[in-house]
Amino acid sequence: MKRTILLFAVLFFASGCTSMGVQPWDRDILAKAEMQLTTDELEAATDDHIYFSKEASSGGRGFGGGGCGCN
Amino acid sequence: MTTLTNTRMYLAAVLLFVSSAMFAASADEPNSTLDIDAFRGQVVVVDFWASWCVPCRRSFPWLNSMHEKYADNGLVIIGVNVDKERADASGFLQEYPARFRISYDPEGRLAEQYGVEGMPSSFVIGRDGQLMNKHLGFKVRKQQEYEAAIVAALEENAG
Amino acid sequence: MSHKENTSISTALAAATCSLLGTAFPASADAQEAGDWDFNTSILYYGEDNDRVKDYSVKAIARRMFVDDRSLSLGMTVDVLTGATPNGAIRQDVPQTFTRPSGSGFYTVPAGDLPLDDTFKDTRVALTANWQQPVGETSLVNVGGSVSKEYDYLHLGVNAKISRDFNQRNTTVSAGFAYSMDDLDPVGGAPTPLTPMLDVGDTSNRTGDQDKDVLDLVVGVTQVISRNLVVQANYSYSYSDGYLTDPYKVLSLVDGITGDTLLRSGPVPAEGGPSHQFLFESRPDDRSKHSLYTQAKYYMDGKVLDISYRYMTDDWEIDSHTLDLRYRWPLAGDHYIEPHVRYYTQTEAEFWRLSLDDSQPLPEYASADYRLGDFDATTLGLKYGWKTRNDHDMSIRLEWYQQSGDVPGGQIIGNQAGRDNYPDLDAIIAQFSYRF
Amino acid sequence: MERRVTLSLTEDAWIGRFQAMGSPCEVVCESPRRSDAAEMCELVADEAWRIEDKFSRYRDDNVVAQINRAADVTVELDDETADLVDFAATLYQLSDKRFDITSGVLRKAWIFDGSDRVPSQREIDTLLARVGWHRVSWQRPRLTLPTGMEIDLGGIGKEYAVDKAVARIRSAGGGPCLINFGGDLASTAMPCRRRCWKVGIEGKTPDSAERLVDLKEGALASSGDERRFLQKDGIRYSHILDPLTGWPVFEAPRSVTVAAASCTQAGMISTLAMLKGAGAEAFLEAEGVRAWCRRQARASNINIEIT
Repeated sequence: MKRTILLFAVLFFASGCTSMGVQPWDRDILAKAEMQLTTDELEAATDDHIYFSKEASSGGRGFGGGGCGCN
Repeated sequence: MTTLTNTRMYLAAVLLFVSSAMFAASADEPNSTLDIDAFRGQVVVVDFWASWCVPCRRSFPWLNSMHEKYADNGLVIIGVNVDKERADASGFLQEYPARFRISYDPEGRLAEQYGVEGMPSSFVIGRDGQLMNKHLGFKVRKQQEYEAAIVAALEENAG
Repeated sequence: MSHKENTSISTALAAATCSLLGTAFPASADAQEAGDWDFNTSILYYGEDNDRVKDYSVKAIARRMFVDDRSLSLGMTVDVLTGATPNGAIRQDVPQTFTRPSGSGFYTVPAGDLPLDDTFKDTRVALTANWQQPVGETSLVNVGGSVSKEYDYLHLGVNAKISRDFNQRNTTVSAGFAYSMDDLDPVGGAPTPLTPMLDVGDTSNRTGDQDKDVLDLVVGVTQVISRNLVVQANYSYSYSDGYLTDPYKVLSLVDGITGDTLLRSGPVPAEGGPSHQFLFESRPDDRSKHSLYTQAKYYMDGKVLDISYRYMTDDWEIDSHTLDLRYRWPLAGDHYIEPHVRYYTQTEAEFWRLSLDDSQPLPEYASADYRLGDFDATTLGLKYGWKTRNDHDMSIRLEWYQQSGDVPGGQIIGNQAGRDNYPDLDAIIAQFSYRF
Repeated sequence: MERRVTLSLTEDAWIGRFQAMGSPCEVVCESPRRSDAAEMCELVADEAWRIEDKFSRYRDDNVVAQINRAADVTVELDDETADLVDFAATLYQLSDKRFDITSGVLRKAWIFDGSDRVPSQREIDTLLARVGWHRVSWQRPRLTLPTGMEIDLGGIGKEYAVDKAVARIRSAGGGPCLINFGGDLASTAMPCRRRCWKVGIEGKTPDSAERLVDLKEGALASSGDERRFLQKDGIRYSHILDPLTGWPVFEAPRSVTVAAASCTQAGMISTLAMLKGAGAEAFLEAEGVRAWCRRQARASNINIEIT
């Protein structure tokens, strides 16, 4: 069993998925509006408020990141 | 024993696949989309941009003004586009026209060669072909700083 | 030959050529996109069934970009809430009467009905402001404030967050806090916890207004996995301190054997008063919550899958799991459809009680509020979005939110067994939003 | 003439070659990917053949043939043809009536094969009766040609085709290319793998020497053709005919090459200069355009630097 796991690991890396992340010039998809972690601030705030007032848990989203990574 | 040979067989198959892919890609194409030596004796600003990069919209008018201001004393600006789809680049250029040169690097080979670390990235290459300055991103408030780097390169052993 | 008229030939020719080829030298647009406002506006209807809470809400966020990615966002929300909400008492086979929270009236609930307090009318106005500014090459700072006012509640809050990119912007680490100070001025004054609901006009168990403050600390990391996959994980700690009780919620005091709510002692006065014995709820005066939120967004040639999972636990012994799935499906011409499924489940607070057993000593804390109970909730929604002719975004969202809970076995006493004790909830959410 | 594009790779560019409008055409494409270069060359060839089919006077199934057949009958023109006719009408005014697309019939009297067969005045007068834009009724988009008259858009066609090809490449987001239709050429964008385009113009005749051009952006067009002339009693009759007299323009230069923002503009200025005959150089100088006039037989190797 261990051997097949090792095999998959090797295949996985051999297939070019070296380090996680992308090159700066490969961020075209990540820069798209619909790929932002919070696409619609207003809708997110609306949902957070509704569920906050109907359930005992709240929020959790909080931060941006990803995106076009340009500054 | 059989599982060991299986593994080796798998590995061989993978290596063959990976190497063949690389060979096919580069067989029939000139090496890169930009040839700095063609501009030896001139100062070249190589600016990597993409249609999805927001600060690039700010840098294009500035690059245009640099082209107008310094083209005559030997400045060449080349905007290297890294969009995967050519149509995205031309869409951007309709909205933000460039009066400087535009080259295309869809696979990011040139970007990798220059070691681009963020978008946009600008490299100032002196008349002798050596890298003299580079800046990451584009801040409007740093425009004088970027321009100073260009002027320095232009005046360097301008003779 | 070189008289004035000649030199105009090539200019006239240039003009004629342009009109023939339709090419004019592209004027360079000034790309400074700073200086204009973007608006995100929406109107929302939230409606629960059998005349429970209805919320009509107008929301708007205006954002102004400044040079070099600095931006100011101003938000405004107005909510008009009407309808009735369970007051915590259990159903009875006889009509029940309750004094209104203001202490200046009463309302009666028919036999067998879930007791609902229909004095629940409110208009809430909330304002937020947030300034975002890059710091150095790789960091971003957000500083914000919020204020919101209801007839019995004033909230003031500040928040700040810093996020920093690493490893060529593939990794973003963020940390932030939010601190809010809220003043509660319950109508009629906050009742002393676990004291009985008194007759109309009797305010002997009412105290002055209360306050509470909440501190939230959040740390998170966003990691780009590949060209079309980005994931995020946030840990947040929240500590609330002060008056956390709901001044309008009561519990029924029941007979230890029959489970029926005890009748009041003595006749009901002319001005009115409670028909049975109800005690105001009592919650601890602090609460610390931990939550872990993870989200992944995956792009498959045009379609976007958005999955998030949140686990929450607190020292009121409430554990909750939230799973949220959205699948955005682009259609022709910049239209898209986005189905949404959300599953939520939580365990009840350690001091949650269906009712209070008269034969047992009063617990230190007790609440029958369904929001602290043991329930599951599901949301099924569909959003349809499109672009208007002048490239603005519009969307309509319709969602159905449904809660169903159950009372822990041990708490059912006698006749309570036959009744539907947990106030289930069915609500519709309809939102139209316009971004320009 | 089989319509095919051949693509070949030099050390730093792809070059597509094909035949169109009676000239050898070439597209120098900087894009590194063969697929991109092939796509660009197909686009250019497609546009060149489209314009050739539509406006060539050698075909009997296109709009020009339809106009020339419709004696005294009004023809409604499509937008593109109407634009070209409008353009020709403007040039007719700008050139003091010397640029006239109805002057094609004079070809019937003048055959410039180097011989000394100069037509008689009587022959010319009968043809002149069928020449003159002022005889044509043109209210866009309706054109009415009196019987016996013909129009020929050949004078604009090739340069117009170059510009339309450049426009198609740009809208397809193509990279820097140099499009050269038999010496009329334009660059779609400044090159990035070389300082500027270095292109030899074969000139209008196979034996005229190569001319080296350094072009960064914009276009270049030439008119004039050393081989087509007549020689009688020591007088050289150039093939440029003055539609007002029916005779060749007196002392027209052998060729004029002009640089301008678009190929059409460059071509028309060079044609107007040719029509000025002896006054060609003065006209070009007054217009302040970059141009080269050549009057001697032997082509000198001029390095034309266009920034």
